[in-house]
Amino acid sequence: MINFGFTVWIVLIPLIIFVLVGFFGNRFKPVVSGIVGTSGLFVSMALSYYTAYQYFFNVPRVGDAFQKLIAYNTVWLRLTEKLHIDLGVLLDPISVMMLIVITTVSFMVHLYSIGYMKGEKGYERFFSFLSLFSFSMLGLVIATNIFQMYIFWELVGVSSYLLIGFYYTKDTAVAASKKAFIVTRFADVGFLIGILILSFTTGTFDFITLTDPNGTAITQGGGIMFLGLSTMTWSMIFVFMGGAGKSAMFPLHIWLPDAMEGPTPVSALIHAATMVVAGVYLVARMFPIFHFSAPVALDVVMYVGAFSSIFAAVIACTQFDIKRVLAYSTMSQIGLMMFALGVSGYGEEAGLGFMASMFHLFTHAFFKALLFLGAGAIIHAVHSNYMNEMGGLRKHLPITHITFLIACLSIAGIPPLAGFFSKDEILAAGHEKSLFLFILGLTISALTAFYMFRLYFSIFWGKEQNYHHTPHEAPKVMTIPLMLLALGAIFAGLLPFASFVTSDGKPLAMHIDLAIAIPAVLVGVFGALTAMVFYRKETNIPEKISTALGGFYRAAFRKFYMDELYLFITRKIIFNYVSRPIAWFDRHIVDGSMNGVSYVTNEVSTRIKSFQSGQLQQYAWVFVTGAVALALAFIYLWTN
Amino acid sequence: MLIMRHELLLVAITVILLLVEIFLPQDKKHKIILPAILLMALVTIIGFIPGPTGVLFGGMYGTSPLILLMKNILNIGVLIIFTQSVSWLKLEEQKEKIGEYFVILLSTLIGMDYMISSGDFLMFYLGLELATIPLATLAAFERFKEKSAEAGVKLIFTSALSSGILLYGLSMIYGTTGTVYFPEVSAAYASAPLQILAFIFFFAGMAFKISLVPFHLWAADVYEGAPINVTSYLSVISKGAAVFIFMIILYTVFNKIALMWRDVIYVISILTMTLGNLFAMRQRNIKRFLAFSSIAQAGFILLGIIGQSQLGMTTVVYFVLVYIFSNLGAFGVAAIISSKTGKESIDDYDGLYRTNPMLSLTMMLALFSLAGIPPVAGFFGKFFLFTAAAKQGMYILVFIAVLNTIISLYYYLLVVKAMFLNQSDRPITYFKSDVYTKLGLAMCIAGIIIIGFASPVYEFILKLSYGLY
Amino acid sequence: MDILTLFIVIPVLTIIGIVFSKDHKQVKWTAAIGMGLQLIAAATLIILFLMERKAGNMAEMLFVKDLVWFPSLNIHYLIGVDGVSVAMIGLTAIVIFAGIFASWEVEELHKEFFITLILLSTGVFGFFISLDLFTLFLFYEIAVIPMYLLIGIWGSGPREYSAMKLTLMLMGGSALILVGLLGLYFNSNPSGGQLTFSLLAISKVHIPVEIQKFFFPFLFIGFGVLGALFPFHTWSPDGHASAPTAVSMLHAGVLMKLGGYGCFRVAVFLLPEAAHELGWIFIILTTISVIYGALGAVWQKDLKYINAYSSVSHCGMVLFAILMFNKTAMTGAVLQMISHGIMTALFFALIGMIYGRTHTRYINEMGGLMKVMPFLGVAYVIGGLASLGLPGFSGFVAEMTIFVGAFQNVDTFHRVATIIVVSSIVVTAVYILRVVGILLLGKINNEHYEHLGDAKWYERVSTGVLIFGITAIGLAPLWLSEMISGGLGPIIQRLLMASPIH
Amino acid sequence: MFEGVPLTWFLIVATLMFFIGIYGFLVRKNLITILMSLELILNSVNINFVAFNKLLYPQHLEGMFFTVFIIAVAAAEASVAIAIIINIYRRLVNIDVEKMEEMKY
Repeated sequence: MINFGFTVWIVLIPLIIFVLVGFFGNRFKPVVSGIVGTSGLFVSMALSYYTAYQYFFNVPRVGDAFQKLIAYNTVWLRLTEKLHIDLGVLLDPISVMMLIVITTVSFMVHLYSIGYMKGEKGYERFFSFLSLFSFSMLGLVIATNIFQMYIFWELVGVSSYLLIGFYYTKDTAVAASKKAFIVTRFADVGFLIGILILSFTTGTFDFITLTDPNGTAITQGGGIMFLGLSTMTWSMIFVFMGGAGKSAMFPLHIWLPDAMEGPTPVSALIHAATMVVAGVYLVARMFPIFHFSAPVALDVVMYVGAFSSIFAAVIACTQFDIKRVLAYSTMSQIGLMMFALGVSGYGEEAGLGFMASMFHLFTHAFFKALLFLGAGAIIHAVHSNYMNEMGGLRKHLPITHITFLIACLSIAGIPPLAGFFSKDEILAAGHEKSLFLFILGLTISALTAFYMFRLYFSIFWGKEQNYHHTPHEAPKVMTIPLMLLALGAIFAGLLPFASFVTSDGKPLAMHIDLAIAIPAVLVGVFGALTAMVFYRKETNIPEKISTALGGFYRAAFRKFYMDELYLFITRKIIFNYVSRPIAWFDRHIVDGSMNGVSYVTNEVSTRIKSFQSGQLQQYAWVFVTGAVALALAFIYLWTN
Repeated sequence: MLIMRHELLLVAITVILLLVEIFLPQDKKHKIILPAILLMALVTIIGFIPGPTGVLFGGMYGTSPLILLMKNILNIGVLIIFTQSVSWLKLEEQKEKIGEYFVILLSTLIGMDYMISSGDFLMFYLGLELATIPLATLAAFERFKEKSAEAGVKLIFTSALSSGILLYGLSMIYGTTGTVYFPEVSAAYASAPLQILAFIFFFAGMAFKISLVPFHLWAADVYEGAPINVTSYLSVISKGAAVFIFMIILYTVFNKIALMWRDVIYVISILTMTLGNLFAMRQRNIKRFLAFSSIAQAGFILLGIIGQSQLGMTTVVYFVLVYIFSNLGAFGVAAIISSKTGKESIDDYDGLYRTNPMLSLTMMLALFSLAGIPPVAGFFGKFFLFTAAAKQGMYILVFIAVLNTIISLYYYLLVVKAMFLNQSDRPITYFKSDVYTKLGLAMCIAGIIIIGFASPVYEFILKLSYGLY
Repeated sequence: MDILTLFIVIPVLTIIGIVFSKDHKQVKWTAAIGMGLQLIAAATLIILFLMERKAGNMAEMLFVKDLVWFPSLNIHYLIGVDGVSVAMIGLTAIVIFAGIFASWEVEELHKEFFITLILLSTGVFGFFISLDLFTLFLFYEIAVIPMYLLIGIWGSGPREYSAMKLTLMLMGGSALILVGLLGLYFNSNPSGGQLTFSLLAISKVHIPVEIQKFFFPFLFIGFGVLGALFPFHTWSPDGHASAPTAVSMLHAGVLMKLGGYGCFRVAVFLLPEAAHELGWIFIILTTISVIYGALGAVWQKDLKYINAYSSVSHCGMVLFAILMFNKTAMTGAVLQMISHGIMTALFFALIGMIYGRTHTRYINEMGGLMKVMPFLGVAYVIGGLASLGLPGFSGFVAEMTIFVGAFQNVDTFHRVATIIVVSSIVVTAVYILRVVGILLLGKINNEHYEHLGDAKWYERVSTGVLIFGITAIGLAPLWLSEMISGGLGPIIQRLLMASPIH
Repeated sequence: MFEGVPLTWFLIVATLMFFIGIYGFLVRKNLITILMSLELILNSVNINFVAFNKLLYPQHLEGMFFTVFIIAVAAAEASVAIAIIINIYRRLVNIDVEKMEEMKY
């Protein structure tokens, strides 16, 4: 069995690049740091492919289930006797799969941004932050214990803050980055509380002991009830809250659309393929506990996932900024993944939902990254984000057009492409759970197809706008990643995914159940056609329908006023009615009381000033009465 | 003969100075300064030579090692005051009266020595009167200033009244116990109403001298009116001597009614500290400021007396020693400034550090020692006083005392603020002070810094104070 | 000359050196060399200490030296260090070293400035090495008084007012401590033997619970005043706002830790039963001060006030962790003291440097400084992220240890308090990012900020040392947490013995 | 002729004189008259001493010694007081005790 010690380098290389480019980047020409960053990622990617191959094919399996391997582990900080935080590398099917996804997408984005960011000020700063992000995301994925995952979780949050706020002279970018960081930070508090409760009840951070089905954690974890739910359920709900924050699930999704302020490669890498799926990965990693000790928490995951998916899909149909549309589509797809995990059981057959969710994560990473990079190329050419300012670009940007089309087909779930296979598994899992969920899945796929093709047709078809200079195809260095990702989007579906990644490690036979596949494809095609009818040529049908829907349309367009609600809470409540009174209270009451004490002493001393009147006889009078009073008092006190 | 050596030596040098003063021509009066200081230094040094102690005049006069130490401490104080009053004496108005200043001062010192080593109330009364009456003349020393005359009047009249009340108390003691000798009185003393009245009147007399609260009103005006060196003498030496004899009498004569006078002192010390501090906060004149600060310090000294133990006695003697050095340090600076520039208000001290740094550093050290801030000796003095009081379990009193140290720190820092923080367009200009003042201030600074850390000083006092209690 | 007294001798020698140096340059360099030596001494102390521990010397205190000072009152110059005090000495050495470089441009009365500053640090060093309550109290007051002169003379804004308020409140605290010490002294030997001030001797003696409950509030509030306990923290915003850079660095960075260290070493260690009985009152107060400080900081306009309130919040967390009475939380408390010490020092240094350039501390008047002074900008962001609790910096290590430690207590009162404290890190994030957003990012809103210069060499040294401190602890905290928890053995054992079985 | 007069009468007279003296001290305006009331107080104490010694403890004469010394000291005190009063008169041209309040608060 080979020693996987080298896997540590997959994580460390991006860190070294971050340090090198960060400190010495500005000494060389900008492009040098681009090349250094990209080559570093390439080495990581190669290493992770090698690890995947070794892990899936050369590692002996116990009862043909993949084993969790600790490739490297050191104690970082010892807390109590039982609890200690370690840093190490844990290899198991989902973490190896994630290694491949992250390194590939990150490499593509690096390659792409050499071209995209050419001529930008702070070029090396961008690449150093990108490698910082890759380092933290890889670290998160290979975590051996939940605390190490929390550590890299925070680092991922910070690097997304730095990258969203890259154009720091733009106020909207600064506000967006601040919002993203604070919302994820709020969710991380939940995650931390979850960890604390979990670690206290089970007495360990370590994943292997935690997630071992017949291990101590799960068997006797249930224990104490608190407000009706067992502590394990509470901890899992809080942990999921952390995941929901990072994966922009319903209550905590407001930061994702604003995160589009960052440069498009950033959105491609962080807000499409890697960071946002961290929440899904977290639930997948903790799946045995979710399933055995906290089924209620699993239902919460399912409902939140489903609702976020439908909610985002509806909003996506109304947006005009192409990056916002893609952002909401990402939110919707991740909702689906959460939904799939929510419905899944544990064991061979029951774990279908788990496998489907991972599969969808795998394929979604490719075509969503492709969509974003495509959108980047379009914006690069047209210098505007808004759909209504584009049209008929298929002549000017041929490669982007074809790759964009492939991605749209794939996400819509059209058979030969990857999207179809993974979405089909999800719908199958949903079907197993209940019919209503299956129908819900279908409506979501329909909406997905509709807004994707609405996007496609209004960009590449429709009337040509008067661009002040004719849009030109993106340079070679940007189109190559597009093409490579397009290949990924096409062939990723064909991989025998079920034989590698399943809930309990044992391979699963994967079969397409026609009864689910056909309605899914039909619904997809129906969505695409309606979009074609609406947007292929200049028509006023969309306006008519939007006025027809009236209030609902306006609400959807305004993102159901979620932003205003959050703004109201933070701006009004916290700022004006909490921290301002506290500041006032501190300045006047607490400080005032201290000054009051000194005021009183001064006042008393001026008030008794006349006691010292300068009159000799007044002194004598006080002298005598003092003596006599003292004498009488003590005679009275002491004689009886 | 040798037992009374301290008083005899003082009498000798007083007579010598009188003779010298007679033979000095009119315009050479300042020539007396050097011999006076040298003689005083000689007496102080000789005082430290250990010698026999015992009882004379059939119990009227008695000394013990502790009493000798007390006299030596007073001698050191007087020596420093002599050095500090030189620049004032050389001024025009005092030109022809320099000799009188020294003679009167030494006679009051003789009175105090007799008072401290008195064995019965008669010797105590005589010592007390000899210590106070001449002071009134000193207070009125500056003939051309109304303030000094007013101070003289206030001092002589209130001291006469207080000695009248004291005598009434003594007569009651004599009446009830039939004797005036301390050992016999303490044997015969019970807590009969008349005897309590007698004790309270005695306490009133002494409280006047130590300026405890209900009897302190004279202090501020006299301290402000009198010339600054006389004020420092009043606040340090006369108060120190009064504290010493007050403690000795309480511990030896009134030990039977110890529980009773402990409550008296408990009440009076809180009153003194608080009122002393409250008044001191507002003062602008440096002499009046130091007057109220010394009243507050008297309140702290009572904490030691309340200790009623060997520890209490030692801490009181130790604190008086530290108090002498710190107070004379502050008064020394105030004296040199007022004699050189005539300015006596704290506002005139603005920006003093920028013009003459050494003086302001001395003043700061002295004030910090008065406030009880480490590393200077005042911290150790105050800490040990609180230990003595805490030994009696009076934590509430210690807490009130400690709160008072904060208020006292406030107004001491006001002076430091004036000197260091405030800028002023016409600060006190730089002036060179003469050799004597430098010597006096150097002695004070040395005392403030060394006595704190040097534990043998404290241990020496502790060893001596076994006898009395 | 054993190593511990060296920490008193070096500053005194530096002061003497400064007194005899002539011009500004010589004064600065003597001070820098002196404090550099101090830093080296601290480093050697840590190494020696770790070697000693590794060599199996499990004595409670190492490098103990005992000189009799006042035989009759049994006061000794008793010094010794354990894991906690070694860590604190290290913190003080780093902060004072950075402080010297942060005050490189003090022109007015520079000689007196450095003398008082180093006198202050002598008091702090003395405090951390002394084991005799009397010497501990002596050094404590030496550390407090120079603040008056430092803020009063070299401060800005309402300096007299804040200097006086700060000194009086801190002396008020020391007044309470004095009463507490005397209480301990007179109960240090119930069997009637020789009364003692020595910390170790008193910790061996069982003081009756009633007496403990009388003196515990005195001691805890006394030290708490300096550790920014809730109602007594008002000196901190004003005091820091008008203090010069190096002074507020040293004060917030180290002096506030004296409070925490005092609570832990004197109040809780010597009066364990009372700590258990009355602990809950102070838990409420410290929880308030954590949330209160953070929320207060959100609204402030002045940079120094923001940092002052954040110090109140972090120091409140230290006291909170001490009151959890378990080994992890206490280790976390000490870690938090060290990490917050360095972080606040970094913040105040940067604020001083920014103020030196823009001559205003109001954040809405400034903006977009990142472009003009990238080094200071990046340093500020690093400081912000560290105080935010980002992994990789010491803030995270300390806070996580505190939270895990605090969670060990099972009853709901502790749990609710812990959750409130944990949620305070969100509010910290809000005000840190608000400041970073307004101050550094965004467009420059004042045209003559365009040509402001970036950090000079000595400013880089000062911030560099501090940033190295935070990242070093952040990345490799094991050696430090082991050293500290090693020192906590005796106190935890005493607390367990004293804890009422409820 | 003293055999008949009991001790209490002496004490009453002395106490009356004492409090008359104090009353005089507090009320009179002229410094000289205040000085006189002071003498009154001291003499009342003398009566006390002599009465106690004669009637209670005739065997040894501490009381008498005390009285002699008190008279001597009172004389010294009076002389110093008058000297200061003259000094005041030279400066303020009047010796009204209420006028002497330049130093207060």
